[in-house]
Amino acid sequence: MRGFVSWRNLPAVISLAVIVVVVAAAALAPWLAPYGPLDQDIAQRLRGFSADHWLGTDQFGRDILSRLMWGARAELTIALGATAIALVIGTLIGLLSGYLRGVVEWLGMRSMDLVLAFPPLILALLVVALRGPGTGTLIVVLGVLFIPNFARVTYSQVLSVRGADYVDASRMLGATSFRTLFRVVLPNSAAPVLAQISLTMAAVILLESGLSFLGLGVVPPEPSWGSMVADAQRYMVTDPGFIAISSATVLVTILAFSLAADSLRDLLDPRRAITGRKA
Amino acid sequence: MTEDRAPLVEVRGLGQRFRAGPVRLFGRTPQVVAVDEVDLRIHEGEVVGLVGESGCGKSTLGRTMVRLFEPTSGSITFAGEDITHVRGKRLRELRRDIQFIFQDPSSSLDPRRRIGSLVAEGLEIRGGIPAARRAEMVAEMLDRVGIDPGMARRYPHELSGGQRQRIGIARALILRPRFVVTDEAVSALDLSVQSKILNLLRELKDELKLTYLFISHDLAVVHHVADRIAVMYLGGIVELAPAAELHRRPLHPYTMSLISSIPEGRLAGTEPHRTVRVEGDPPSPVDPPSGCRFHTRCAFARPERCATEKPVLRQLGTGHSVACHFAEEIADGTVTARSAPVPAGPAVPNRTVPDGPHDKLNVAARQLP
Amino acid sequence: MARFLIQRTAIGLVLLYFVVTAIFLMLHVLPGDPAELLLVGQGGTATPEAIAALRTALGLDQPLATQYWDYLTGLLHGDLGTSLQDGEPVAAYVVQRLPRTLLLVLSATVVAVAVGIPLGAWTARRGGTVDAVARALVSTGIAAPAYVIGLFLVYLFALKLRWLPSSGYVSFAEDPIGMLQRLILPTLTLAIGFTAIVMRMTRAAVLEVISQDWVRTATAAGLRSRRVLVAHVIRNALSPVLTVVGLQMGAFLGGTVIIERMFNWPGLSGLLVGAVENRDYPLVQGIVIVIAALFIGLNMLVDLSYPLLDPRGRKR
Amino acid sequence: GGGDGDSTSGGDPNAVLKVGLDTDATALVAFRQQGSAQMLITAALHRGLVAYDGAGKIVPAIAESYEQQDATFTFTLRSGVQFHDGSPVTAEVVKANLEFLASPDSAAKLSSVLRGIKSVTAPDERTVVVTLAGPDAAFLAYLADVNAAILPVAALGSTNPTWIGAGPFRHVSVQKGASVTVERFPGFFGGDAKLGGIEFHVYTDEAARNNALLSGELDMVSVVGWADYERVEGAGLTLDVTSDGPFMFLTFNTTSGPFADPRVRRAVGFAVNRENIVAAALEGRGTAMFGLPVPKSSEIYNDTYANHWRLDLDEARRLLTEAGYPNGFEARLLATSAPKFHQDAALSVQSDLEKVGIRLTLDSPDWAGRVERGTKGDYDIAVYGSVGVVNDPSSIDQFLVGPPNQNRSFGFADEKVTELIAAGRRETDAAARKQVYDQLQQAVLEQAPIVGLVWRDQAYGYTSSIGGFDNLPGFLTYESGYSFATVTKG
Amino acid sequence: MSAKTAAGDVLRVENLSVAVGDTPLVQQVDLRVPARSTVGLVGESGCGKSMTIMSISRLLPGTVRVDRASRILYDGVDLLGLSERQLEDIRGSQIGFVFQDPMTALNPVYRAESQIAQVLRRHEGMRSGPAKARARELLELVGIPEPGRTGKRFPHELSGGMRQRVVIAMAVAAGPRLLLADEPTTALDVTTQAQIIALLKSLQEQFGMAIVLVSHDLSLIAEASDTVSVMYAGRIVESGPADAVLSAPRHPYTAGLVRSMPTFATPRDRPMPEIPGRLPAPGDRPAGCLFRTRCEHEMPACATPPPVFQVGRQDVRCWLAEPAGAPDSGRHLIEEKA
Ligand SMILES: Nc1ncnc2c1ncn2[C@@H]1O[C@H](COP(=O)(O)OP(=O)(O)OP(=O)(O)O)[C@@H](O)[C@H]1O
Ligand SMILES: Nc1ncnc2c1ncn2[C@@H]1O[C@H](COP(=O)(O)OP(=O)(O)OP(=O)(O)O)[C@@H](O)[C@H]1O
Ligand SMILES: [Mg+2]
Ligand SMILES: [Mg+2]
Repeated sequence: MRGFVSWRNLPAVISLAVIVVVVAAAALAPWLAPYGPLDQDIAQRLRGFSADHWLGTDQFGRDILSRLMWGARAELTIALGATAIALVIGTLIGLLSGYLRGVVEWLGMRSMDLVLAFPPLILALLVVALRGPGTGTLIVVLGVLFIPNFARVTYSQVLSVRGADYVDASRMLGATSFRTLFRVVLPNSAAPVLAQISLTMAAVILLESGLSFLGLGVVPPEPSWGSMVADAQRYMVTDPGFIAISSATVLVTILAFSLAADSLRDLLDPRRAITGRKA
Repeated sequence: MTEDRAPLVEVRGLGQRFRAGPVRLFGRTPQVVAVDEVDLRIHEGEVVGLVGESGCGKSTLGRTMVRLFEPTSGSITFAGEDITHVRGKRLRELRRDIQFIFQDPSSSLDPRRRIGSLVAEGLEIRGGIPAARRAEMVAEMLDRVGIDPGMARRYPHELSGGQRQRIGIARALILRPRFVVTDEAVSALDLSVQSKILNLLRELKDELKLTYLFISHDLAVVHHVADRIAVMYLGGIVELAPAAELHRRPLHPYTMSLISSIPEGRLAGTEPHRTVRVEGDPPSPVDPPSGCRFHTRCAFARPERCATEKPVLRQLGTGHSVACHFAEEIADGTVTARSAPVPAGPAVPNRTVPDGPHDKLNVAARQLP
Repeated sequence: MARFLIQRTAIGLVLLYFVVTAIFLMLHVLPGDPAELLLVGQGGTATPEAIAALRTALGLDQPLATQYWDYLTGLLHGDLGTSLQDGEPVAAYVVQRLPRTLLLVLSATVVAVAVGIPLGAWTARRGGTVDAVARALVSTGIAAPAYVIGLFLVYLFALKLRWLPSSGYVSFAEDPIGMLQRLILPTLTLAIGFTAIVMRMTRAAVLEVISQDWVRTATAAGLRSRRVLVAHVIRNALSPVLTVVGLQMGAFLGGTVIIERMFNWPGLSGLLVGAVENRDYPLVQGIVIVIAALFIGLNMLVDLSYPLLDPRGRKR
Repeated sequence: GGGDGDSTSGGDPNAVLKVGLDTDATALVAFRQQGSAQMLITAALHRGLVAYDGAGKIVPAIAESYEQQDATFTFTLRSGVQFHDGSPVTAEVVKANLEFLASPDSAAKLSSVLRGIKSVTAPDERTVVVTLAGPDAAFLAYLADVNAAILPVAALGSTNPTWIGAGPFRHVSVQKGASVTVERFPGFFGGDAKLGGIEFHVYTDEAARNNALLSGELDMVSVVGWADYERVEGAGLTLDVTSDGPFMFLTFNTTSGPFADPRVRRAVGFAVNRENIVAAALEGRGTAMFGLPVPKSSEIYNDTYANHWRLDLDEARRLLTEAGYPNGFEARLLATSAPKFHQDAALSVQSDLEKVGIRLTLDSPDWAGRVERGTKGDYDIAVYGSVGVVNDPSSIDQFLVGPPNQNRSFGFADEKVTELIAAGRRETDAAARKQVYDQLQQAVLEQAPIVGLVWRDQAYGYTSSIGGFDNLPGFLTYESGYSFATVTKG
Repeated sequence: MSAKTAAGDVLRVENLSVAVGDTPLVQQVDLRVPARSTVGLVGESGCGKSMTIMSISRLLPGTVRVDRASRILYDGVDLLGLSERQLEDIRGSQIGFVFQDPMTALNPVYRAESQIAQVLRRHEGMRSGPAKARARELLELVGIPEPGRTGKRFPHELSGGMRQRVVIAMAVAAGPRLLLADEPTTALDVTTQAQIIALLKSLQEQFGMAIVLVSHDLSLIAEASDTVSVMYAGRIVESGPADAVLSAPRHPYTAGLVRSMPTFATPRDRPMPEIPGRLPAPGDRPAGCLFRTRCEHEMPACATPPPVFQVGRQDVRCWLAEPAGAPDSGRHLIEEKA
C-alpha cells in the first residue's frame, strides 16, 4: 500500500481534514471561540466580516464564528447521538433478522417498514410538539428515523454472509450461535455498516438543519447551524456573507462526511482490500 | 469390507429436504429432495469416496452427516451414539470428533482473521487450554500441514489456494477429530497443488487414525484416495463398491456413463470398457422422476419397470451394491442399450450450414484494412 | 403473482393499521387542544363554556377509545373524517392537494432519472477526471440542503434574471404555461439532490455490472460498445437504481415542506404541517394514512417491477 | 394609512387583485377565527351594520343611520340590501345576528364584548333597536369590526365556513391553506367594487411572500417582512405602514413564583432594553413602548404613563432586592417557535434580564403548545404579541380581565383594575372617561400585570398600479380589508 | 514479416507480451493456429492462459497492456493495429469466444434466443424475426432439445450444460473462422464436459473453424486438440502435437504435470507424484528459466533464460533440450524474437 496521502486519496484526505477541523472546533470551542456564543451586542448586529468579528455578526450582534464553533458541538452531539442510536438498534435488528430468520426476521423487517412508511416529517413534528424541541428530542427522532437504514444494510449483509462457508466453518468448530453471530457474522457484515455511519452523520446534519430551518431544531439561543442558516436567510440580500458562511459550513461538513463514507467504503471493500485471485 | 464390525458412522434412511421457494399458505410448498433415504456405513480408519454430478446432493449428505443441517428424516449414529437430533452443548462437544473440510479454501476462511487465530479457534472454543499452549499447538499443526508457522499472522488472502486449503485442513484437524468429511477438498486446486493436498490428507489419515468421507466429482481422484466409493445420483446412492472394483466392473448404467465421460488420458491403465453415454441433463430435484431416478437418462431403461418401481441398493458381490433393476442383465448383455451408444456426445442434427455467412466472412476478411 | 399481490397487500394493510394507530395515539397526547386553538388561537377571548361547547360539538370530549373506534370504523367505510377546522371532508382536501404533490414528485423524478442515469453510466464508463469531477459534484448535490439550493435558485432565476416566477401555483387548466413555469424551480430544487442520488447509484451499479461476464460476452460477440452499454450494462443496472428512486419518491411524498413553503406550492406536506399546527386531528391522520398508503403502494410497485427487470426473481 | 387621497380613479374593472396573506385563513366559520388573514377576507365578503372608513372613522354600512340614546341604539337599515345569494338583509336577520353574538356560548370573537346587549327588537323591516345593559362608549366601535358582520341566519352557529355575506365581493373558490378567490358582487349596496375579483394567496414563508411581491407574482402582501422594507421601497413599490397597531408585551404567571410579586414584574419593566428588541426582533421597524399599549392617537393617551418605563438596571435591581431576590432567580420564559419575532424578542429579553440576575430558560413550543401553556399558566414569564380589537380605549380590557387566555397574565386579578375597566366602559363623557383611564393606567403600571415592550410596524406592500387602499390607523390595521371595496388596479 | 510463412494459418500470435504496470503477466508467447485445427493451451491457474487468448480479441481488462512488439495476425492483419470499431466488426463475426463460466456468461435478463439473435442482427444484418428463427436453428444445431421452447427461456432456467450450448451457439452464430474457448468445460460436470467437447468438435467440422481451446485439464486437451502449448508462469514452455507433448513430454514441468494427474493407473498405495514448490506470482518470477526453482534438473545454465529448442516433434523452452555441445550452432535454435 502506498502512502495514504496520494492524489487518488485526495477526496478522502480533504474530507478527513474537514472532519478533524469541525471536531476540533467543536471540542475546543470554549477555548478557541473568540466570543461567547450567546453574547449579544445589538449595536454590532449584522456587521459583516471585520477584524473584530472575522465572520461577522448575526442579528443579535453575536459573533458568527463563535456560534459556528459552538454550533458544531450541537451538530456533532446530535449527529453522533442519533447515529449511535440508529447504529446500535438498527444493526441489532438487522443482525438478528438476518441470522435468526423466521418470526424474528418478519417482525424485525416489518417494523422497519413501519418506520419507513411513517412520513419522517410528521414523526419529527409530533415528537417535537410532544417533547418540545431540543437536542435530546432531535437525537431520539433522528435516531429512530435512521434505524431502518442500518437494519436494512446489516440485514442484507448478514443474508449474504450467513451463507458463507466460513460461518458454517465456525459452527463446525463448535462455536455457539452467539459467538458465530458476533465474532464471525458481525465483523464480516461491518464494512457497509461502517460506511453507513458516516453517511448517516451527514444525513442527520442535513435533516437537523432542515428541522432547525422549520423551527423544530435546537432551542435558541443555543447555536445550531440549521437555525443559523434559517436566520441568515432573512438577510440574504442585505448580508449575503451571513448566509454564505453558514450554509457553506453545513454543506462542506455534510460533504466531508459523505465523501468520508465513500472512501471508507472503498477502503473496507474486501474486493479492494483483499487482493487475491479473481473469483 | 468386514460388515460385522460396528461402523464408526452409520446413516440410515437419511433424508434432507429444502424449501424451494417461499412458504405457501395454500398447497404444498415446493421442496428440493437433496438427499433421499441414504444408507451408508463407514468404519473406523476407512475412507469412503462419494462421487456424483453437480447438484446430486453430495455436499448436502456430507453436511447433514456432520450436523451442519438438521436431517429431515432418517438417523445418524456416531460411535454408537444417535446424533441425529443432538443439539446445543452436546452437539458442540461432538464437533471435536467430527470435522468438515470445505471445498473452497477462500470462502471458508474468515477473511478478517489471521490464519493463526483461525486455526486456534477450535481450541479456543473448546477451552481449557492456556494461550501459550494453544499457540504451540497451532504452530505444530501449521508445520504439520506444511505451512511455515511464521505465517500465522498473515491473512487468508495473502496465501495461495493450496496454502489456504492447508489452513482449512489444519483448522479441522487440530481438534483431533475421529471422523472428517472433506467436501471437494481438492477440486478448486491446480493439478500440481492437488496432488500435494491429497498426499497430505493421506499422511494425516495414517498419522491421526482418521476416518474420511471423501467427496469429489472426480472419479479418478476418489479412486486414488478411497477404500470404497459410493456413486450418488439425484439424492440417492446408486452404487457402492470397493475402489479397485468400481471402475473395473461398474454395474450401474450411471456409473458406466461417468466412467465413459472421463477423457481417455485419465483412464490410462484401465481395461477397455463399454462406452455408455447419458442423455440430456439431470432432472430437477424439485420434481424428481418417479421410479428409478435415472430412468429418464438411462440408455437401458425399461419404462414398464424403471419408471414405476424404485430400485433398492442391493448387494451384488462382495462389498459391491447397486440400485438398478437390471444390473445383472446389463452386465451379461441380456439387456442392451435402447439406442446404440451415441459415439460423439449429443445427437447433432445432420444438417449442413448454408454457405452464405462463410462467403461473407471471407469477403469481410479481405476488406480488412 | 396474484399470491404475491395478496400477500403484499395484506402486509401493507397491517402496516397501515399500525401507522393509523400510532398517529392517532401520538396526536392525542400532544399538548394543544383543537377546540381552544380554534377559538383563542389567534388572540380571541372565548369563555371556557364556549370552548367546552365546541369540544362537545367536535366530539373531542368522548373517551379516547370511543374516538379511536369511531375513527377506525369510519376508515373501514372509506371515510377519512372531516376537518375540525371547517367541517370539510378530509378526503376533499387530500384529493385537492395530492395531485400537486405528485406532480412535483413525478417531475423531479423524471428529471432525476433522465439526467441521473445517463450521467451515472457515462461517468462510470469514462472514469478518470470526468468521474472524479462528477463524483465531487454528486456529493455536493447530495450534501446541499434543499433550502440552500432553493434560495439560490429563487434569487438567481426569479429575482435577478426574472426568467421565472418566484413561487406559487396555478392549475394547468387555468394557465398551462404558468403552471409549467412555476413547476420549474421547485422541481429543480428537489431534483438536484435526487439526480445526484440516482447518478451515484447508477454509477455504482454500472461499475458492478460492467465487470460481469455477460458484458464481456456481448463485447466478444462484436456488439457496438454503445449497445453493450445500453442493452447490457444499464439494463442490468436498473434494479438498484429503481429501488433508490422508489425510496426517494416515498420520502418526498410527505417530506417536501421546505420546498412547498419556499415556493408556496400548495402540496400535501404544507397541508400536513398546517394541520399539525392547528391540531386538526382528522386531517393529520388522513394525510398520514394517504402518504403511508402511497409509500407502501410505491414500494409494492418497485418490488413488482423487479421481476420485470430481472427474470431471475420471477418464478419461485 | 398611506393610501389616503389616492384619486386614481377607474383602473381596470376586470382586474384581479392578488393578495399575499401572511397566515392561513384557516376557516371562516361564523367568525370563530380572529386572525389578520381571516379579517381581510371577511372584509371583502361581509359587511356589518357599521364599518370603518379609510381614516378609521365609524361610518354607516348596512345601517343607513343610527341613533343613540343612553343605552339604546336604533339602527335604520338601508333598503334593498341583499346577501350574495340574493336573500334580503332584513331587520329580523340583523336581530338574529346580534342575539347570536351576544349569547354566552356563541364562541364568536366579539361575544365577550357584545355581551352587554340586553335585548334586540325589530319593530319593522328596516328598524332594529338594541338595548344595552348600560351605557357603552365602545359599542359602535365593536359593531364596526369586521367580525360583527351580518350573516344569513343559517350561518349562525354553523361549524362550516360562512361564505355568503353582504359585502362587496362574493366567494368563488377556496383551497385550504392555499388560496381564497372572490369576485365582484354586483348587488353590493355600497356600489360596485372596482376590481373584478381578488385572489388571496397564503404565503406563510416571509421570504417567499416578499419575493413574490418583488417579482410581480403578487400585487399586494398583507405583511411586508421588516428586513425587506428597503427592498420593497427600492423596487418602487408602495409600503403602507402603521406604527402603532400591533405590539409586543410580557405577561406573567401571577399565581406563583417570583413573578407573583408586582415588584419583580416592575423590575422586569425597568430591565428590558426595548431598543434592542426593536433592532434585533423587528429589524428596527418598530418603536419602543415604555408604557401601556395605548396609541398616541387614542383619546386616553397620556405622556406620563406612556413613558413610565425606562432602562434602569439599578432600579430593577433595587426592586428585586426589595422583593427578596438580590441575586436574581431562575425561571422559564415562554415564547413560540412559529412567528420568529416572538422568539427573537424573547431572546433579547432573556439577554437583558440576565443582567439583573434573572436567568431565563427559553421554552419555545409550536403555536398550539404556546396557546395551551398560556391559557393553563404553564410558564413564568411570556412574550406575546397582539393588537387591540378597536381603537377605543376599552381594547385594553382583554389584556387585563376576562377568562384565562394567552393574552393576559395568568391568574391576574385586581379589584381596582376590574372596577376601573367597568367604569371606563360605562362612561360616555370624554373628559370623565379620560380620568378613569388615567387611574386605570396608573394602577396597571403599579401592578404591572403586563409590561409593554414594543410597537411593531405593520405594513402592507403593493404595486404602484394599486389605488384606493387604506391601511387603517392604529389597532384597526387589520380592518383595512374594508377598503378593498374601493381598491383599483391598473 | 512472417505472415506469409504459413498460408494455412488463421491466426498467428507473435511475441505476445502482456503486463500490468511493470508486472509481466504473459511474456513472448507465440502461437500458430492452422485453419480447421484445434490448438490446446494448458497450464495451471494464473499462468496467463486467459490473458493470452483475451488479447487476441482484445478483451483484456483496462489496466492490462499489450507490449508494442507483439503482433496478433488474423488472416495476415494485425488485430492490435485496428481501431475499436474495426475490432467490433471482427469480434463475433470472424472470431467467436466461449468463456469458462456459462452461469455468468449470459445476460440474465434476456431470453436465450434473443441473445443469439442479437449477434445475428449485428453481423448478419438480420431483422428481429428472422434472427430469432435462425437462433432457434442454431439452438438445435448445438443439441438443445425443443429449441422453440428452450429458446424462450431465460438463462437461469437452463442447466449449466444448456447454457454453455447457448453461449457456443452465440459464438458460432455468425460463422466465425476462429473460435476461442477459455476453459469452456471447467465449470461443468464430467458427463456434460464430454458432451460439450464433442459438440465443439462436430461444429468445427461443420463450420470449418479453427479452435483455440484453453484448459488446465491435460487429459481433456489431449483428447480434443491437434497441437498443444503448455504455459508456465506467463511463457509457453513446450508445444507440439498433442500426442507427442503429453505422452513424451520434454519439459520437466510438462512431465511433472502429466505425472501428477490422477488416473486409474496411478498406484493407490503410494503417494501421488508432486511438483515441489509453488507457482511463482507474476511479480516474483525467477530470472533465467522460470521453472528452475522447482525443477529437479536445475543446473547452472538455467540462470539464463532458455531459448526454444526443437526436440522431436515438439518445441521446448529448456536447456535440457539443447542438442549436445552445440549451444551456439543455432541448428535447432528457433530465433528468439527481440
Ligand atoms: N440450503 C439449501 N436450500 C435449498 N436447496 C439446497 C440447499 N443446499 C443444497 N440445495 C439443493 O440441493 C441439491 C443438492 O445440492 P448439493 O450442494 O448437496 O449438491 P452437490 O452434489 O454437492 O453439488 P456440487 O457438486 O455442485 O457441489 C441441489 O439441487 C441444491 O440446489
Ligand atoms: N486485471 C488484472 N490485473 C492484474 N493482474 C491480473 C489481472 N487479471 C489477471 N491478472 C493476473 O494475471 C495472471 C494471469 O492471469 P490469467 O487469467 O491469464 O490466468 P489463467 O491462466 O487464465 O488462470 P485461470 O486458470 O485461473 O483462469 C494471474 O497471475 C492473475 O493474477
Ligand atoms: Mg457440493
Ligand atoms: Mg483463465
